[in-house]
Amino acid sequence: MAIIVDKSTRLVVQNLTGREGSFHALRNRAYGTQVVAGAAPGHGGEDVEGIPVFNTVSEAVRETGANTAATFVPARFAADALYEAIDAGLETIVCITEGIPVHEMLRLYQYARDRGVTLIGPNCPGVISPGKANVGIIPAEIFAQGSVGLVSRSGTLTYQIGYELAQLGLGNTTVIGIGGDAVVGSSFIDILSRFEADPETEIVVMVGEIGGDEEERAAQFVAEEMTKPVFAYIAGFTAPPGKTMGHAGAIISGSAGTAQAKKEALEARGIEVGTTPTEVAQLVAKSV
Amino acid sequence: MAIIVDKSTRLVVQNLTGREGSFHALRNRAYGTQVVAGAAPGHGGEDVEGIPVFNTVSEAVRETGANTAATFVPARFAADALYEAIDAGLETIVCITEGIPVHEMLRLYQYARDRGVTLIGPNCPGVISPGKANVGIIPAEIFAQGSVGLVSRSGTLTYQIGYELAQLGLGNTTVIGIGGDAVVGSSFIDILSRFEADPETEIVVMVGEIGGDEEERAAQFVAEEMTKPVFAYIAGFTAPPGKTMGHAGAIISGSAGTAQAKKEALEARGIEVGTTPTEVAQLVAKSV
Amino acid sequence: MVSRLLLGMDLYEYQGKELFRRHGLPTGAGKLAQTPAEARAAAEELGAAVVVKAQVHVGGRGKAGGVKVAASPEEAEARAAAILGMEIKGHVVRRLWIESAAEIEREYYLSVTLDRGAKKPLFMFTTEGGVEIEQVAATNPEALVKLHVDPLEGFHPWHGRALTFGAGIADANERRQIERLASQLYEVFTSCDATLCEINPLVVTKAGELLALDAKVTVDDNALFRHEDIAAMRDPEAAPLEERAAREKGVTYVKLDGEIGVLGNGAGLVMSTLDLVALAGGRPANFCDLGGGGAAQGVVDALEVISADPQVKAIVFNIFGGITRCDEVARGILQALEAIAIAQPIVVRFDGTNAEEGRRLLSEAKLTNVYPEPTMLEAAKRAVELAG
Amino acid sequence: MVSRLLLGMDLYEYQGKELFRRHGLPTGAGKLAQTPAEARAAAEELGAAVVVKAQVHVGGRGKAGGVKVAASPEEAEARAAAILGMEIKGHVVRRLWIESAAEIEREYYLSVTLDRGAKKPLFMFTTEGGVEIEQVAATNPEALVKLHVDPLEGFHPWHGRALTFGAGIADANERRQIERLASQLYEVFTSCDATLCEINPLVVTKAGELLALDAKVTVDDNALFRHEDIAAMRDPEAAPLEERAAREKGVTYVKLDGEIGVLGNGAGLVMSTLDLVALAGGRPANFCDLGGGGAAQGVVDALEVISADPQVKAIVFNIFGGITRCDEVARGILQALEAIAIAQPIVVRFDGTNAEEGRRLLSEAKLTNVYPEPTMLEAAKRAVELAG
Repeated sequence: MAIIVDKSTRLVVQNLTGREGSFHALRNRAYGTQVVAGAAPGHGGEDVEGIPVFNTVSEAVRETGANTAATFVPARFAADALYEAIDAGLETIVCITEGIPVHEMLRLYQYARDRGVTLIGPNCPGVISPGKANVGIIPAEIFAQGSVGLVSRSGTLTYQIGYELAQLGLGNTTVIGIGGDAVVGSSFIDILSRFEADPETEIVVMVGEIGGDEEERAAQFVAEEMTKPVFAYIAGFTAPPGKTMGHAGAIISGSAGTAQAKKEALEARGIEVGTTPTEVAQLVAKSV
Repeated sequence: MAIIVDKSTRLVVQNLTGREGSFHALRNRAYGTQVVAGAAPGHGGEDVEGIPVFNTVSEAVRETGANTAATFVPARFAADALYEAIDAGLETIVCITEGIPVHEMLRLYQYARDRGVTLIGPNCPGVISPGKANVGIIPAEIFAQGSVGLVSRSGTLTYQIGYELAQLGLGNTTVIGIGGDAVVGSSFIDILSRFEADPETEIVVMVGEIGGDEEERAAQFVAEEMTKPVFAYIAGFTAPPGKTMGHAGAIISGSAGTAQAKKEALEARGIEVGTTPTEVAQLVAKSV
Repeated sequence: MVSRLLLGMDLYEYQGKELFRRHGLPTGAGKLAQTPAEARAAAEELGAAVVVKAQVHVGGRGKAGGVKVAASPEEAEARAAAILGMEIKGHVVRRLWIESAAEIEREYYLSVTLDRGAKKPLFMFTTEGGVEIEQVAATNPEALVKLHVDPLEGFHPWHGRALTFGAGIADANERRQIERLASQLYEVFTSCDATLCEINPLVVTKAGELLALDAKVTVDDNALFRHEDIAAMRDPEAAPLEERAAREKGVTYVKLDGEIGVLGNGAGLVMSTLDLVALAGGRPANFCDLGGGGAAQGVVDALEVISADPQVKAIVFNIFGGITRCDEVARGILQALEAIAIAQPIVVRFDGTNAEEGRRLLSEAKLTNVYPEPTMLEAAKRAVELAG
Repeated sequence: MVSRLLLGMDLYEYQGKELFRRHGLPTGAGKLAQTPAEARAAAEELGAAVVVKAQVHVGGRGKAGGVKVAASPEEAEARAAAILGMEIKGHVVRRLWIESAAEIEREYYLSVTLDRGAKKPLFMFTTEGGVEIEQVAATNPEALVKLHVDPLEGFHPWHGRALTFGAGIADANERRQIERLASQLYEVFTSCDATLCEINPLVVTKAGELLALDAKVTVDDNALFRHEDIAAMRDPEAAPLEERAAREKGVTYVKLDGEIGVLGNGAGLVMSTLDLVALAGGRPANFCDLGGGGAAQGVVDALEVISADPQVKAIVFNIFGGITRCDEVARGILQALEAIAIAQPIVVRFDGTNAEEGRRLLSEAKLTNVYPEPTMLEAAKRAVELAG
């Protein structure tokens, strides 16, 4: 058993008949994930290399006992697909799609929360529990099985850090890309609390970046609620301030949203922050 | 301690400065209810016989620690007042207002549920826990303290049955008018489960009427989940079928919604149904 | 508390279709006619064959002969003459909808209504149209797609797909039309504060176009304040004469078919009183709720309506005073007896707020046709006796 | 993943006001001018005194001299001549908004924005207008009313009251205006997919009328597909030249002020690469994310943009192959080197999918200015060295 996805995951892939959907569904299946169904309106009755396709998610759930969705639906249709997945009664939805309007996500976030559905993403690489299941587009070969939980707002940076850990002989319980958008279904805190409760996870690495105040909130959560050691890496110290949300942004979050502010918030709560991806992996290795 | 309202109730009356609001707020206070505040936009700073009035419910909560609202706001402004009360963080809202559009109630029902707020009504007489608190328009003098829980979709019929019980020397833990509208905040089942958990309630009387299938659902709940004896009265055996909701209505509920169908559903689950208000009181008296 | 008995305002087919059209739903071209001549003119204007359809607030008009095809304006006029004035389940036909005849390939059923149990809007859709929907539900439930919509989040494209795929619609073009139509129907449902929007049959024409061939819309009375246009659609002549008189006076009154007039305060108590009248062997003549206020004038108005019913042989008042004060009701009775000649005996049961004072007022007035009784059951029995 | 850095499309004041007006918000009469002559004509048409306002996507234009009152058309022309071409925080003024001058009694602040932490729209309102809102938040937080709106249920009248009563607005007429205005602002916010709608100052005129004197609106880039009208408001000239070139080629590129060109796949990895360049003592010249696909043509386009920057002395590729295949990136580099003359040395770090194959392709091409490195830190160091 691992968090979010594991051997009990029964996956339905939304837009399985699309190029991305079929490519990754087959990779996920090849890894050992139980990919039980696809959903694609108008493609019911077809199959993708033996994976049956249904017109609706509900039908896929009814016919195959799917409990988790991976969403590869194009941005302008993705919100609808997510509502469909939530209403179909899935426990977990991993949304890979990039470019969903943030107002759609505001409503979806609330809608999924109110129904107790775990939504990961959107604009995320997915979730892998090495040796158990891989849902999404994460290249599985990078990650080994182990006791380090890894949660990140970034895709390739997650791979980089997983790779650095592997170089040092460290594996992962679960690796979760929560997505880089302003509003995502699961925050650092949501995932950290799952790792805290997961008996197999001994250490957690969180990978943050500029923008928002999720890292600052997570720092407080770690200090107050977690017993397991947490290490962090933050990207974007030299990123341009770029366009932030006017004056209002900083007042809301009470944080400048800069990498420096996040680093300071984490360190003030006793969380070690690596300067480079390599360094954070070394910190973890040292603490084992 | 009693259910819904008791000595710990701190009441804010919405539209306290209105005729109905002030009349009943003062009666509720005279009964011993802690009426700590009123809310009425534009009347902040006033008081009604010593009860301070605030412009917003939030302010009333902040300043007086109110945890329960009684809503006497006219129908076309009532939905807004209920959202305000929910968002102000109250635990319990008793809505007396009659005539709120049912589509407003559909949304409010969901909204209150999602936030764990107990909404009683609308179009209800209120809630009284004799000897502890009275919130709403129930004439308190009818009811004595005792061990019978009473829940009803009707106002005056509740008084009638409470009166019959009192004639036989029986009092009540709490009397709840859940309201007669098609969509109300709390159903029979919600209240029955509270009574089941309430150590002071020994017997429950439910008073139903034609329309919907709440009584049928309650019958199943009583049979499957309750240990305490429940007696029922149903009004409307000779009521005209009137305008029901077309053909669609009966199919949805799987019930004709008639008094006869409800009586049969209750009796099939072993719940005794009195033929008259007097008879149901006698059934209770006999079982004590 | 009128809402418990009168769950909404029914619209005629042509009114429902007017709302449908405003939200883009496809309906046939048609015209309203109230005379055979108007029917002829309508048929001329529409051209080709038309259907002459009785406008009534009940189902089953087709079987009753209220819907007829007419191949020519002359035939339309003749059909209209035959249908106007016809009585269908107690409703007299006074309006006709003259509609261009559609070439029907298949008949479906689509509705969205209020599911009281789930507290959510509920869609129902089946390709087994043209029959009674209850029958589909009973004999072939898997052919009936039922789908709830979350009232906060509203209708999404996937709801449409759940309906069409759920019902096994194979043709993609047909699916698209139905999905759009369901979305528009939901818009009618929410934006018009409807409690029912039903299309039976929803037809597929030979050309493959979807068409709402009928429209059954019920609108929440409580929401009419924000829909002046819909409120104006009410046909005052559709209600029985007594109910119209009562409505004008603001009294909640439903005519029944018995001889005991019933008045009380609160819908539940009045319903219970009707039941007790029946238990005592009588038949209630009406449902009449004085409501929470119960001011004297309301009592006078209600008594005027009830006593005018020639079937009524006795009247029973059942008042459990709360907000309603019994003395105020007593004053209303006295005022009514002064103002109008009431032939029927009046049985009065008072309890609760100011019951003593109410009883005293009545007894001091020394009226010969007013009978106090101590309980509601005894009052019902006495009324039945007096009516006997 | 552009959304992480570019949180939306900023509108000019006059564009924001156009959206405001469509939703009924009160704004002053005004006209756009791009030359002094147009400013004069606008002032003539508007009559009386006007304000000449620089249209730029940054705050503080008033202090910078970008907002001036003009009592006459002649003065408006002169003011316009002075302001056009002015540089405000790096933004050159090329548009002016000529607006009738308002008689200001009081200045308030009202905004609705996206609270990322709470995942809800957030209103902020204060009567302490005319100053920087951060200052109010810092020095007088109780004067700042903050209020969340549930995104599913939307704006209700009580939200308006919470704002006005919360801020202590005493005048009932003023309260009503602000409450309506807040409701309309929320409509703009949701219906235009805005992430920020700010009115600073919101003024009360001497006549007691509320007026949005400024408008700052940012719209979610991801939602522009459903707002053609707003997408058309984008001013291509507002972005630096290189970014415009990159945008035309579909490359996510942000110009910075250093000498090391950076390319990578994934926003997080690129940001991390920038940080490593800085740690190695260099300064990044840009942020450039090849995205998830990383097809050869994208690499060519990006290299074209980056190598054209005269500040760039060396370029570093940091690719962690996943969906992106390193061999494909290598092919892009080879194509680019064939097609365009690239003077700068290119340091390449490949890991992940097909990294071996990518490295092999590059080494077989025997290029003199391509330098493979095994880790991202070493790649960053090497690029800084080569730029030195």
